[in-house]
Amino acid sequence: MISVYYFGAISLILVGLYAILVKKNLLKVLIGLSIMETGVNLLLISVGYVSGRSAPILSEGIGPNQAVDPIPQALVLTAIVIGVATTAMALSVAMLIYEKYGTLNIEEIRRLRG
Amino acid sequence: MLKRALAIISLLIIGYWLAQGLAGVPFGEDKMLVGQYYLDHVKEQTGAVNAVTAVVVNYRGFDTLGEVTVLFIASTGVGALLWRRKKKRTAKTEGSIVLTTGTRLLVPFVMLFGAYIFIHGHLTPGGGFPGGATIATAFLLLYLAFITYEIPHKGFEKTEGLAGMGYVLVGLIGLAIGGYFLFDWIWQTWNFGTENIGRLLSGGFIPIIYTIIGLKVGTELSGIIDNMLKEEVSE
Amino acid sequence: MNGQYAALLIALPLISAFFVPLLKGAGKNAIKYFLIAVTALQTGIAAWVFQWVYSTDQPIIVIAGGWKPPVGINLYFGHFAALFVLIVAAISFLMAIFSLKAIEVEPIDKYAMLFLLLMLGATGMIATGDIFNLFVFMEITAISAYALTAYNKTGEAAEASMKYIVLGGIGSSFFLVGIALIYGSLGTLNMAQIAQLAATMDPTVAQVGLALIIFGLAVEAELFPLNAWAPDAYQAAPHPVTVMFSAFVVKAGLYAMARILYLMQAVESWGSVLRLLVILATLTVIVAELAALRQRNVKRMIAYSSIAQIGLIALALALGTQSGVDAGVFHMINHAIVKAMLFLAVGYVAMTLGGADIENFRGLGRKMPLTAFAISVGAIATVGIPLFNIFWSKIRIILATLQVGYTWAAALVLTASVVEAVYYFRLLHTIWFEGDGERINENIVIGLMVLFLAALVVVIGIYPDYAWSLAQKAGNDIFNVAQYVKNVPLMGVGA
Amino acid sequence: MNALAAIGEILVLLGTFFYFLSALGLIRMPDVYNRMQTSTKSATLGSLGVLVGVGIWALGTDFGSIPWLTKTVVIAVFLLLTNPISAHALIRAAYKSGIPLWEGSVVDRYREHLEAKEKEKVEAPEGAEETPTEEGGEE
Amino acid sequence: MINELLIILLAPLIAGVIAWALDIKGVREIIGLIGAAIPLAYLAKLYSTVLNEAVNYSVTVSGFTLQFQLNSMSWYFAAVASLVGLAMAFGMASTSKSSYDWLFALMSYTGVLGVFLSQDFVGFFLFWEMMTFASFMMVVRRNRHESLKYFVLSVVGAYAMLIAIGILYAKTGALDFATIRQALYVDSSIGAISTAETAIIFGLFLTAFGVKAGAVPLHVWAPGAYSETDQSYTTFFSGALSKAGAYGFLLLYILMGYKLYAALGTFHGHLTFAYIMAWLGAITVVVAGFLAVLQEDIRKLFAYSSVSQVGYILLAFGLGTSLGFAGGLFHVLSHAVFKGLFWLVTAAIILQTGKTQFKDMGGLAEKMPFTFAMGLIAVLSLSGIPPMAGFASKWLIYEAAISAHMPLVAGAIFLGSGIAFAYVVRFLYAVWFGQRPSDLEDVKEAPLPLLIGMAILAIPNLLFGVAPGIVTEYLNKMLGGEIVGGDYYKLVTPTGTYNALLVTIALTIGLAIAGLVYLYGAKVRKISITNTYQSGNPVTEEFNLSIRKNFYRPLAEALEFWLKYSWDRFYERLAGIAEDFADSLRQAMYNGNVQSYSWYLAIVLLILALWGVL
Amino acid sequence: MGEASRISRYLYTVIVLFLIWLFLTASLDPQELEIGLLLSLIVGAFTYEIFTTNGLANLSPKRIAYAIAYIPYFLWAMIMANLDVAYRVLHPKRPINPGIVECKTVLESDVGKLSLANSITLTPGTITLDVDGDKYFIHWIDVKDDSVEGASKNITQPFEKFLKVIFG
Amino acid sequence: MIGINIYLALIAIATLLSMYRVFRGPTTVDRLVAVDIMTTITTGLMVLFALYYQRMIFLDVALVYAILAFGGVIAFARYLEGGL
Ligand code: NA
Ligand code: NA
Repeated sequence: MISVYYFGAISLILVGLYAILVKKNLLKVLIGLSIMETGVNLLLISVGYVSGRSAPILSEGIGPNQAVDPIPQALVLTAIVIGVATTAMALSVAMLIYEKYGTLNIEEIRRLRG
Repeated sequence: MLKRALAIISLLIIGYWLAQGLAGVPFGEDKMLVGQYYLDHVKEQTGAVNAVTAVVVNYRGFDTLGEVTVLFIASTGVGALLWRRKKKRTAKTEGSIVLTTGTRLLVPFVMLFGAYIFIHGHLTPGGGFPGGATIATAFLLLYLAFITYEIPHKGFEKTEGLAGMGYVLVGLIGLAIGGYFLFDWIWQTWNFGTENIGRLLSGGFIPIIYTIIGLKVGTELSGIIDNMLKEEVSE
Repeated sequence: MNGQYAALLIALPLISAFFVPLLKGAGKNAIKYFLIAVTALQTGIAAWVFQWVYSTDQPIIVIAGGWKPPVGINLYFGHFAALFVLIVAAISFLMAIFSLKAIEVEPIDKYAMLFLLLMLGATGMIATGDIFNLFVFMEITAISAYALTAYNKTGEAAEASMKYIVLGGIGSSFFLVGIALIYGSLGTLNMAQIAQLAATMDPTVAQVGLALIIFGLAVEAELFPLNAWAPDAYQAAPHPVTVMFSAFVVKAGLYAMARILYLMQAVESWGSVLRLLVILATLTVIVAELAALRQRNVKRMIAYSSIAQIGLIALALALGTQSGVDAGVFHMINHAIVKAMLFLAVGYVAMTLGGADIENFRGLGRKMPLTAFAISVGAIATVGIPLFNIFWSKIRIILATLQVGYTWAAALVLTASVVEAVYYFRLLHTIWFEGDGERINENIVIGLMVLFLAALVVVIGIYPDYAWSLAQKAGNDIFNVAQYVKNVPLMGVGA
Repeated sequence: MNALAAIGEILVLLGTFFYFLSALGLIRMPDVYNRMQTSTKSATLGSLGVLVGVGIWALGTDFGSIPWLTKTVVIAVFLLLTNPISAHALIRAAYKSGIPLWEGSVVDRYREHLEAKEKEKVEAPEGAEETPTEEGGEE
Repeated sequence: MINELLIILLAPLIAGVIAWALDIKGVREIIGLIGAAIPLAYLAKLYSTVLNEAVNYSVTVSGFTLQFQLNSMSWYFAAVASLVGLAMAFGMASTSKSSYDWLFALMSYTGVLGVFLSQDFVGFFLFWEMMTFASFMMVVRRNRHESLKYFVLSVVGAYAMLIAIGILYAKTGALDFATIRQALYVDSSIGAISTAETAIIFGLFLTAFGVKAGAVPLHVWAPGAYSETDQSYTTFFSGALSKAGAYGFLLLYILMGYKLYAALGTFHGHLTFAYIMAWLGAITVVVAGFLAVLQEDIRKLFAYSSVSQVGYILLAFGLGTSLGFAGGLFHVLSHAVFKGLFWLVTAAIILQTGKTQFKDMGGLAEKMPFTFAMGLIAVLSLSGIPPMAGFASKWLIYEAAISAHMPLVAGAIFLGSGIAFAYVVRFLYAVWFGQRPSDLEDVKEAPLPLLIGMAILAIPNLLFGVAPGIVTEYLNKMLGGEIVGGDYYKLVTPTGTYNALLVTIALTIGLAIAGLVYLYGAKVRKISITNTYQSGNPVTEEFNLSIRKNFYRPLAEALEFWLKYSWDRFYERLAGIAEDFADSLRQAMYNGNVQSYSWYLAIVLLILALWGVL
Repeated sequence: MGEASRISRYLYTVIVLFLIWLFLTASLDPQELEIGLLLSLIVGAFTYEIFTTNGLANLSPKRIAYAIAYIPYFLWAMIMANLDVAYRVLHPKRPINPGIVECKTVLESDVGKLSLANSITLTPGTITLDVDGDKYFIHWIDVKDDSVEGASKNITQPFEKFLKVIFG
Repeated sequence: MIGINIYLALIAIATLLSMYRVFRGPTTVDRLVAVDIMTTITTGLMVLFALYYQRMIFLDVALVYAILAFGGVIAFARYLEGGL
């Protein structure tokens, strides 16, 4: 049995990928990408979780053996920022595309091919 | 339809595969190796109470420098792509007095809170990125409420650059003083704040770096917002 | 200076990129010359590191923050990294000069920043000794590449960038899942320690993790069919950027793939991963060559050709033998030089004659003889004619492939190379024996650059020994994992 | 001590109940305007209950301290200020993006006001405000 | 001291580069000539040495040890090549005005020498590629279509060879001939390399060498390539470069003879692999011969003729007997000198008249007497008329075929000779005799360098024709046995004897009589250009046959059922299909839709998943 | 009402921010206080211009007293609002009679208008849809009187007596 | 922590109901309203978690979340009325 967190994370990844694979609207595809990233982040966090332990901030009576793994959390912070950056790039590219092509339908955005 | 069905089937198989892999990494078990080392040593080695922060800024400072860079790239990239010879905001409706006044009241608080977050990064969850994002939210609110509002671009761009340089410089000072790039000279060489663990003035260069990051992220995200909200106008 | 100063290779591009906003008022040219100065300095530092590593035969381990690995992140300037960081810097330097002429689209300051950060990203990817840090540098590379791809702000540029983003995004997400699996299983992110502990991993986790990481990197490394973004991006990106893509961005991805692959050789399913990669690499070569065959846009054609060569490198790296890796690294060096020259020359033609369509190349031999000469040298070298550098690496790759018993792969790859010969032949014929035209004054600086690269091609072709010895050392750096693990001063956490 | 905890817990219970109510309103009401009517208020009050409840409750525990209360109060005040602003912005967005009132609605003074304004601006058409269309919302 | 082999190898290339870089008229020709002469000079100097001990040179390049050796066999091939190379250089001094030509002609010269001298596969392949590339560059300048054909087939051949080399390397761990030979010899009794693998290696080498030698059906590049370049260069191209293919076949025997025998066994008492070679040769002789007959272009004719003649060499080697080797090796020499001579003559004709079609020529014997004389020698030698070198070698091959009990193959030789006669006769008449078209009245004799080049090749035709024993004696030493008996003038084989001196004397007397008849006999009758023959058909515009036009059209019609199947068209259709496939693939794969591309990623993930799950 | 002096506005902003800081940290650690004051001074310098027009005048005891008195009054109204909501949501027949009405306000300051709008939104059955000058357009879930005067009496006036004093 | 399960259940139901509205629509504003409610509820949930895990520091997270959510909702709302 896999944990509900893993399940949720994988589901998010798959939902995101599903959006990328079937949605025609570029923005929806990009949203799919973000959902996927979210799922991955959730997965990372879940991997570092230790049952019965608290956030790795060693105050309020939490000692080194009562905290969960700090590394995945640090990684996720980085991953989130990277995700934000990617999304920002993607959105501005989408704006550029809309300006030039007048559409966000990915089936019509294919001047480069072959 | 067929495509959707195929997608679902494929994704289910992929999902099953991932789950199978994850089954080997049981949820909730203590699998720490390096992580435990951090927990055991974080306080005396970095002066931070928040182990995540210590990991982010100290142990894995390289990642964070990269992370800062990534955001910088995004801001630069958005700026490059949406660059037009002349740009203006073209919003049609001004926010109502409710929104504008609410924004006036909220902005100082939000900014202060952003500063609170990055200055307390070594003690509480948070740090430069959420702090910066909070500060950027203040500017976002200004943009949303006032259709003529614009950030002071030149100042912001320079702040961005200076903050970035500041981070690298802090790292280079570490290289000069301690012999390693991104070496925490404040904590490890100067021993500044060693008696203060758990209080604000501790954590070595973490607050400095988080302040830098906070300013940088705040200005960057604001810049991105500015770029995205404006449109080209013909000269 | 002590070896820790190799960290400047990361610090310099960063601080310079951050400095550019302060330079904004100084004007376009100031920024371009600043770019040249920084890349020159970077080349100098890289040369120093290269000299250090190759003269002492010891890697430089940069320990960030003074935290010994695996507690901290280390950079590993071994023979491979020292060599390729130098290549990255040198090509960037040349492209900074090229940008002087090639980049007119505003905003130049942003271009300069992205340019520097692209260089930084590739440098970091090659140098890092930490698998998550690799992800970060990969994203630095990728995101600056997204931005640079769209830099020209045409519809095509935006389209290409969008494709790159979507595919790159999927790739990096799954790469991260792979990292999560490996971290979850081993509790460490340090590459050397991962190599040390790989054998203890749960086989299923190892298999899935390795497969996902390879999958993610294969998108950046342009393996078929994960490379569909590449031709578009190559075609649409500003010319100097295309050169950088082909010369080192993709190489960084390939290297990362090879590095992780060999680090994890203790993993049970390693052999099947290799086999899978051999298949993908072979397909990459075949499809790319076929796709290039009737290409009307020369830049795109060379992009496909570049992908095919990448496939060849990937094939070599996936053989799992020392000779394969050596040959692959050798081909990386050669391909970097040749493709830099080709894209540079083709870019220059496209700039001068208003496009990279094959029509513009008619009579090029008369119009721009120097550039035409460079393209010819590049084409001939790519095809693998003796006295040109690629001959040596190509033959090594084929021999290594056959040595392992992948006769079918070698045969298919060579069959595809016949196709390559055909389209390059057509290009050369178009350039030299078709059409007519007046002589155009060629830019002297660009001329010197292509001549320099052409000279390198021929020098290595005639005297390959030095380059080969470099490649061998660099290849050994990747292949000899035990040595790698020994070199990294692991402080013994957990292990 | 325990009295504080008890008061806090009751407040939390009330708060979560209002959360539930708020969401129920989201389901039950016929159109977006009426959904907002029910959900915004309940969610805000619910938050008030939960936040202040937690703050008071914490004071009644062994780990709790004054900062718990002050912080929760800051958050509560923040929500108290921002939630109605959000609601206002949303309902305005609903109206301006052309979502019609529920068919059972009895009066629309705002439309009259906008139309009057429109008439004033006939001589300066480029500054005209967008008028909502008669058609329903998107989808 | 610089090794002599290095000088032999690199002199042409360096001279070519210098000539190309200087590009001064006059200077480049002199440098080119010097560069072409140096190998011959050094080979001559080393002649006595190599029969006793081999001269070695080795160099490590890029981690590969390249070994070169001048032994009796490589000396022989190298000597033939450099003889032709020198003639080519003289010819080019007249016909070529371009430093480009000099560079690549001399580069291919180096390539050929390198192929012959290499004692390891890396060097062999390297020089093989260089030779191919340089010759390709000679063709591409003049004709895109033909050069492409040549190029593609060459690349196919080269890559086939590369794979074969690679397999050998994988199996034996070595790249040098000596080790490989030893390893394969040992393996012929162990059988670690399976029959299938051996057959694959053999097939790949056969393809590689077959392309270069122009064996049917890999010959399709040759007519075009030989025609579409500087004709002086074709001297070398056809005279020396094609021999690299023949050399390769010999190499096959040397390196893997035992292994091939052990793996593939015998067929009707012959070595199976040799049998294949022999038949390949025989078919080439006949098919290319027929095609040569049907050509209307002088260059095409000799191109097909070259292909046909190299077929003899293959055939001879395929006999698998030492007499066969001797005959084949002799034919290497004689074909080089007579076909080289032919091409120089052709070069002279084209240079002076600007014509290439038989229909535009005629009566040139008076205008270009020396060239005509040279052409006559070539004709005699090629059609195997004593006392020319061509006769000696063909006679040996014929004898070898008979004694090897391969009468069908011998029949092919016989048939081939008849065909050859048919086309050289046409050359003789259509070009030299008959009525001269009016625009050829001002034609002058070929320039001096070209004439020197012809002389260089004509002399060996006569010399080795009259004294074939010079060659056979060397060959005996080389092959290590008294294979062909006799003395300088007399060749003795188990089944026959040929006394060249006697024949020469008889022939001289006969010629003297004929000369007398010619001088004192009937007046020469001028043949009208309209003197056509109809083979029973009515004269029409289309059906208007003369020696200069469609002379062998009836033959073509007779062979029509066969001519409609053309390897050329077959390959072209294949290429067309491949290109169309490439197009469809490109359009389908890279269809521009990012969603499709995302699907590719998903599919790879799916494959990974299935591979992991199953 | 004219603008207060810059210094007054700045000081007012800093004071408010520092108070918030105290609430956020709830700590009397001098390190926190020092940094908090510093940050308040900095943030205040950047934001006082948009934050306030009245400056320190806002801190008059009368205003503060009214503000404090307003809190229970408003809370009570809000709780009533929610009971009303509960009734409507839970009632099976969903008893609603919605519409948009117009009200007029006597308030002049922006903050006052905001407070009124928010108060309206959070209390029974009403949401402020737009404010234009002194006109409030309000979505009312149970329209009892659709005239301007009637609506104002029902909706805005109950709050105005407090808000008029607090914000002017 | 007597009734923690009750609170969580109530919050869970509320979240699910809001989710329904997010997916169901029908208008974009409907979805957005539902999202707004969800963010408010989530803020409360975070505060509850802080109590549950006895970590005051989580309260800061809740406030950051509330601020970002507010910004996001306003941005969407303004977008929908054409105010960007
Ligand atoms: Na809210
Ligand atoms: Na209300």
